[in-house]
Amino acid sequence: MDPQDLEFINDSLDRDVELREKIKEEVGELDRKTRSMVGLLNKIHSTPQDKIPPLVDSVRPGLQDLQTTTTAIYELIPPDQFWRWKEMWSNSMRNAVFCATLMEYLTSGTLMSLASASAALGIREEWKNRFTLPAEDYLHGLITLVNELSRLAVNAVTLGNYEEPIRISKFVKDLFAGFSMLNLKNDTLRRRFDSLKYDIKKIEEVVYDVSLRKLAHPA
Amino acid sequence: MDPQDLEFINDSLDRDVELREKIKEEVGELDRKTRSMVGLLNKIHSTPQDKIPPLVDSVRPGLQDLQTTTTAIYELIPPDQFWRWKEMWSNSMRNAVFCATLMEYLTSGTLMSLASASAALGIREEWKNRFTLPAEDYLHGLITLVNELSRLAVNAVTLGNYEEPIRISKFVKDLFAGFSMLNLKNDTLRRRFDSLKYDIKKIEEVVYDVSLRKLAHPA
Amino acid sequence: MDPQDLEFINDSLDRDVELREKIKEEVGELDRKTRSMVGLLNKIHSTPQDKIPPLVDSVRPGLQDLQTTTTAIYELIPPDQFWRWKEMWSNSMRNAVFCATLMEYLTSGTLMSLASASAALGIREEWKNRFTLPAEDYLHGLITLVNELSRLAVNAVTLGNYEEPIRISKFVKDLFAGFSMLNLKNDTLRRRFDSLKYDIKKIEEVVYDVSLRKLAHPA
Amino acid sequence: MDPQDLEFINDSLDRDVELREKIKEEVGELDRKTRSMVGLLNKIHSTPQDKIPPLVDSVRPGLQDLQTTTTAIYELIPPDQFWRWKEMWSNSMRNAVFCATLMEYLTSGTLMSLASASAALGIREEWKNRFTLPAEDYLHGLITLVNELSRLAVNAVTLGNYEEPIRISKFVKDLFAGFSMLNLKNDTLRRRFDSLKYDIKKIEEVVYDVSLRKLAHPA
Amino acid sequence: MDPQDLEFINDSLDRDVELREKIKEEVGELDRKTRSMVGLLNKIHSTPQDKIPPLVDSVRPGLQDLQTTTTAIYELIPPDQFWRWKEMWSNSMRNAVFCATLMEYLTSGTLMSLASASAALGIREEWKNRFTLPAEDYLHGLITLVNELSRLAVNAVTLGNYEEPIRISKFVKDLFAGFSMLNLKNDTLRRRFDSLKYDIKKIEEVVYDVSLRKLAHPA
Amino acid sequence: MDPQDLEFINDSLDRDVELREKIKEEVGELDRKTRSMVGLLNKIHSTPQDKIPPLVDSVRPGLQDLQTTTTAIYELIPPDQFWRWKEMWSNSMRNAVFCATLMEYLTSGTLMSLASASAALGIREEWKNRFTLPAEDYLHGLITLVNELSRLAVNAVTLGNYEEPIRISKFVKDLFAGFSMLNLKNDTLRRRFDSLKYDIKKIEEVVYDVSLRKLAHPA
Amino acid sequence: MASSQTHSLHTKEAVIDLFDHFREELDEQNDRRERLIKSSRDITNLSKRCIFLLHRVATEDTKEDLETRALRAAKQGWGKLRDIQRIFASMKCELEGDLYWRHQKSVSPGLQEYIEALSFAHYLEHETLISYQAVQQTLCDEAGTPYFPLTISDYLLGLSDLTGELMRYAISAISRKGGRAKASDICAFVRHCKADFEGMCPRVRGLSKKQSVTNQSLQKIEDAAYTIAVRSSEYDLPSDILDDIVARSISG
Amino acid sequence: MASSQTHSLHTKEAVIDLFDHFREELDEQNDRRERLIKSSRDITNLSKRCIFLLHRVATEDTKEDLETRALRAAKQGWGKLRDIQRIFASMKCELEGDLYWRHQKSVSPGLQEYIEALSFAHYLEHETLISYQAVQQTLCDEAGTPYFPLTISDYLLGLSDLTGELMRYAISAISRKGGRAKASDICAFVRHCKADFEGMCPRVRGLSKKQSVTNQSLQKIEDAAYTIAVRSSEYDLPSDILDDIVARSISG
Ligand SMILES: [Mn+2]
Ligand SMILES: [Mn+2]
Repeated sequence: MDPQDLEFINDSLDRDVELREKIKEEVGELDRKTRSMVGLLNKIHSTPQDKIPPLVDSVRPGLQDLQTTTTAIYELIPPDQFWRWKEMWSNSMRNAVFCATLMEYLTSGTLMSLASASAALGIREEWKNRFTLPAEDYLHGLITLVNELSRLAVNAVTLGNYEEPIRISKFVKDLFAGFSMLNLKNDTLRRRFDSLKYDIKKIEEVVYDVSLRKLAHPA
Repeated sequence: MDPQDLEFINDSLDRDVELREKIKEEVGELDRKTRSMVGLLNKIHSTPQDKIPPLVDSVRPGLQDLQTTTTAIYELIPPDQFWRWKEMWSNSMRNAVFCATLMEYLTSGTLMSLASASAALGIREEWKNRFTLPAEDYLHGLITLVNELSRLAVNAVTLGNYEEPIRISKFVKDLFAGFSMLNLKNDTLRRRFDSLKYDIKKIEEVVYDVSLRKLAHPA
Repeated sequence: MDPQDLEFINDSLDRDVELREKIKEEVGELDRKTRSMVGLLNKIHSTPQDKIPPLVDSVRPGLQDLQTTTTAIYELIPPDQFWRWKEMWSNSMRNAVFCATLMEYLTSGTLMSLASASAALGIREEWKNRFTLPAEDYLHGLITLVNELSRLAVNAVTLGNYEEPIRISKFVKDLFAGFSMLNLKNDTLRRRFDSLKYDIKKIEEVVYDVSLRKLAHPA
Repeated sequence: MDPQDLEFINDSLDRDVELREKIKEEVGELDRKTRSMVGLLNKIHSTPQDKIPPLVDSVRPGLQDLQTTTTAIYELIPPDQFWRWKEMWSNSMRNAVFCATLMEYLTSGTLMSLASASAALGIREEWKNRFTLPAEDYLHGLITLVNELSRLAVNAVTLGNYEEPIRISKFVKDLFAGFSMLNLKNDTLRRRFDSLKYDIKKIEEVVYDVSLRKLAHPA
Repeated sequence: MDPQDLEFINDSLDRDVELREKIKEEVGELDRKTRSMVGLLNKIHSTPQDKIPPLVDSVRPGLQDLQTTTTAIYELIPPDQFWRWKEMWSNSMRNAVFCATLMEYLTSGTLMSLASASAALGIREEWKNRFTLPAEDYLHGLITLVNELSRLAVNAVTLGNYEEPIRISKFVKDLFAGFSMLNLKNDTLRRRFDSLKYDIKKIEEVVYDVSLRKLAHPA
Repeated sequence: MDPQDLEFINDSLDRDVELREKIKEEVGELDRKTRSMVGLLNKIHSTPQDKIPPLVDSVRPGLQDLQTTTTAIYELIPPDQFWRWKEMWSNSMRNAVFCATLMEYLTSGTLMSLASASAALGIREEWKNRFTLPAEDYLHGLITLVNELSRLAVNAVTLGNYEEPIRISKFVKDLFAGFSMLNLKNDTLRRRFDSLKYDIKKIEEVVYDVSLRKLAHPA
Repeated sequence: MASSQTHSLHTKEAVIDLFDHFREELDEQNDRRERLIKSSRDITNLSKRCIFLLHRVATEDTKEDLETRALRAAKQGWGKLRDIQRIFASMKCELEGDLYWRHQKSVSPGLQEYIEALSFAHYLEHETLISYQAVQQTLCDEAGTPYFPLTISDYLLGLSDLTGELMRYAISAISRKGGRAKASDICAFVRHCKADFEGMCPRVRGLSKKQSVTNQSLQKIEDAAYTIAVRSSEYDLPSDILDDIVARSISG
Repeated sequence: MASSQTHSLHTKEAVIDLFDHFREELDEQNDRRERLIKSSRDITNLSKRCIFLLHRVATEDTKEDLETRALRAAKQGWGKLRDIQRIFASMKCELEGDLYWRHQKSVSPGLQEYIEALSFAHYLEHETLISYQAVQQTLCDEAGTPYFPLTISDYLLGLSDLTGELMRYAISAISRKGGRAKASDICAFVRHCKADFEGMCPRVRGLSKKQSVTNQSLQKIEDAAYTIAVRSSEYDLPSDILDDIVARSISG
């Protein structure tokens, strides 16, 4: 083999290995941070309605803190290689989207848009090609959100909050209607989306239980 | 879901689906072309030495013709999305590298460098970020080359050409020594590289048979 | 291989590939159309009883429109080759059957027969061997119908319609008796039939809740 | 081969074979004993609350009897070879941990610590290096415990005990919160831990059913 | 979960993760070193007999250098945990044994014993329980040696050295007879040992070729 | 289950387990004995022709000694259950057949029939249904014999015995004609029969070498 | 031939003779195996249909109570099962002596499916687990000679599949009158089966995989029993009276 | 019935009627499928035996040359193949019209094995690849009407297996007189097959897996041809004469 060629190839293989190691480390960090936020947010299932705002507030610093790590990853990725490495952090980013959108729902009862979610995770417009939030990952995060809300509907009732399931039902139905208009491929995303109907059914059953017993009155 | 957001997401999903379809078509074309070259080159195993040059010449137009397809793919790929789509054509490109390097070996007895291979396949320096030949695919092509040369060593002897195995042995050993210096990960490439030792053993046995019977004399 | 034979075979294979492409396109169309009907019909869960007829009426044109696509597929399929290609559209047709039979139930409260369903989807008697509705797909559609009705039983009560669950209960029990007549293999249909028992159980629970609360006043 | 070396190697291979046979026998014994305890404890699902203490008491001798077998294994293991052989009994020990911790829960409603579980299985502090209970196996046992408790929540209600699910819910949530703080690798343990959320969801739904109907009141 | 217990478990899990990382690094080092020795020794197949001694001498420093890494690993391993971690470096150690025993064969024509091999790799008697060379790994190394010698028999003849195959034949037959007396389990080692007969057959065929043509005379 | 039934079943299962253990022990014995014979017979490859008879004689006691073990197994097997357990010793019996037929070939140059082989292994006609030698195992033994003879043809020449390959060639060709009579399933026997063709080819090559060099002087 | 079998073979013809004999034997065994596989497939199919028949009749929507329907189902099932027994009878001569164990793997799949159907019919009639002896008796000729020895393993693996069918039966029956009591009987019955089989797992290959299916079935029955318990807990009336109220409110 | 089929169903009886009809249809299809699978198994077995017969006769150790033996093998093979064709004939009525495509998966395995045997016999007789039309013709009644349409896929997958049998034939024949020329013919033939099939791989499911087996077979033949070339390279005599010398030295 031509020595120059060999050196060039060897350098490029070495650089990739090293880069992978570095990204791995940052992704580990990202993972730790999102896991910890998920852990805190898990408390919504046993928190009375009036204690929810302080709970969300306690998670906010964690969300802001993500920016350090997303920035670190952005700085590692060579221009134009976003798609080469993104599989490494997709999962963590989906969990981060879940956290951000759940916090938004708990605060304002509304759906956080893709652009706002990107911003909330500290991703800047001008980073694209090196670090961005693809629509696919945003949608995965939303599906996790619905999974969690169906659980919340159940637990809210246990805590005596009979209005929450009705609010959740409305929110989730709107979201589902939006999703239904997307042209999804036959992949994980479609399969997860198809499974949403079980969450919706569960929420409907809670609303049924509550309204049958006249505990709350769906509009 | 916010209608604007929905439209944006839907557009981006649709564009991806469409792009995938178009790339798929061109990759089909690429596949057909490389398969046909491989088919023609397969004749080396039953072609006497003096008919090899015209055989290689007959394949050359096919090689040049690849450029139309690589250009077509290049034009389809959005800037910076090379790594997103490259899996779709990796296999075909590896076969193309195999053809180009085999033709070079048959013509000059030398190893075609990564840069020359890129050029031979019609890939331009300035395309990078949209279409390039990564070292990994070049190396895969070379391993296929060694697989084929071990078979050629055997068939050359059957055709009465006792010098070829010795030439092949030297070429392959140099190549193997080069490969050995690379820092390969524990992936397909390493596994394929490790399997090269069977090819080398086979070639050595052919050289042994030939030299034991004084049919040819390794330098 | 004799060159003439080779050409013959290559031509046949090309024709099959081309046919598959064309069918795929039409099936994509069929899929889009049924998905959109399913989306509209999904509104029954939040629609008060008296608004159901106009809702069903709004879906009817979509159902009639299916005929264009089923005709297009019929025209593509060579005589006697229905079973060769049907896997490609089974799923869409099952959804279409679901829509048609749900609309019938909502309108007349009765079960649409296989023959009526075929007719509703624009399939003609004289097409058989090229395009028909096999019992298996009709049965799959019916199971989807029961899945949906068990959800409707719940939501109807939420909307204050206490008669619907009782009507659904009778309808579904008859259907279950029919399904019990079949000897099924260990396939999807069997698994879905098993799941149907849970839908019936759910409907029974709603009927139980409603009757014990004396909310329903049977004639 | 040097005869002395040969003899040394042969002896060491033979000793390993023999040792493996002996351990296997004791592990068979351990397996039989834990299976029989699991079998008895399985009756909790059909035993009314007031009959639980005698049931647990009837299992206690079995638990104490384990000590004979753990001692036998301890005596077989050469100093420092604990990690060489432990795979052979991991499974049985995890089941034993499950039994011990379930019995503790049924008796005192509390979580048995790693140290207490070791003691309950007859393992002595001074055995370490030859026989100990690694944290990993203790955690596996706890996950099995949660799986079982989610089933118990359901069956307790069937038996008319509406308070049990609430007790279980609290116990499991504490346990889950503890687990969440551990830094688990991506292995079987993490996968089993991740699946706990289904058990928790199930328990929450039971608590929901019970509290919706005012059958019991979560604190 | 009891906080103290939790802390204890967490510490132990963390320590394991950290230790694994450190060992991994040293094993990477070990791997690089043995690979490089294997690469150098690979030249025996094209080296004339009289140039073998200097070739072996050039590898010797590499062998001595292993000691730094084996010592580093030894120092990492907690007392009594040898068997817990040894899978991580078994492969590298087998390759190292192969190098050492091949060098011994090339130098003295004799088989290096297990004790000498341990010593050659820098392993000290007093390390046992933390780092040792188990018989199994030594035997794996010997099998790799035979694989290599069958290749050497072929290549020696190509290089005009007709006596080498006869020497190899004798050496390998003695080794095989020794192996035959071991009581191997039905595992990888037995499978690899069973495959030795192909190497022996190959060597016998080379000896046959050479003696048929009166190029050398087996004793 | 009725307690009496339960006891009956548990007893039968225990008896089977116990029987299996006992058979396993005897099969271990059988295995040791045949391995040792195979080890001794392995020396034919380096034994001059005139020393073959004493070598064979030295193995004969081992062969006779097999009878103790075959009798022991026979006595363990319940009537008609031969096929239930035979997998446990098939391998050993095939090796035993190989030894017996090789000894017969070395002594008389002829093929030992199935009946004679059975007798030689101490199997009695009246044992059938409890212990017999099925055709399949006899055939496997013969294929191992051919594998060994092709090796012997090579080594005999090395030892200066130029007649042996010709004798082997005739013997093996007859055997091949016999095997060709069989209709085999796609099983191990088929695969091994395919491999037998390569042994024959190898033997033919030796015969070719020997006759063309006029080393053999046929009567 | 005789001589070629008991001595060493000196001529090519003798070798050919010997192998000719092997060919006949191998071909015969292979043909027999094929016949047995075909019969086993037939038995599997008929057994599956028998199981559907049992479900069909036992859950029919008639005015009778569950017991009456179960007995009628069992009675009809026995007819089908006798057809299957006739196939086993026809296989007798292919499975005599040591032939049974030689071909056991070809017979097992059908046999286990038959045991599943048989034990389901037996349960519907007697509400007990059919005994090993009773199963073997259905596989005997008039003189009581078994067509072939029933293995404990086939018996247990066949029974293990029964729990899945019982789960289906319980779920279908549960919303009928008397179905709750039935579901709770089945729940206890399956719980016992699971407990009985547990200790046999290490000694019967394939049983522990089936146990996990049994476990799933059991949980499905438990969940169903739970739903009913929760549902009726809100009312202070006995379940019979509740059932009547519901029946009246629907039947209108 | 007719009315229940074309209108909505207002009564339980009408629903039951409809499903009764479905049951008949499903049972009928299932029974047919079982019959076809059994026939397919029979065909597979007979085809395998036919292939063994072809090998046996073609490599018999007689004084004749390879061609004579190959022709005799083919002739005997045709007899066996006609037996198989009779089974196909008997399946005709089960595969009429759209039934063929409905049950294609049950028929394919036997059909491909038959094509393997048929093409082997054809090769022995003609040394060419049997054409698609010729295969279809063997599956027609006397009037030339096909029993069912032969798919290109079954044709190619059957042929692809032929290369393995040719490899076995070449290896067995190679040490006979004239065997080297035969091996070299087969080598060229298989090389052509491989090249012809290559371009079809992306369009025929399962073909590329079989191509890799073909590739292995081809390398085995190449290796055998190589050994012979190397072996005779040491002598300056034409191979016929070398063969004679060897024959004389052995035959003694
Ligand atoms: Mn079943
Ligand atoms: Mn074949």
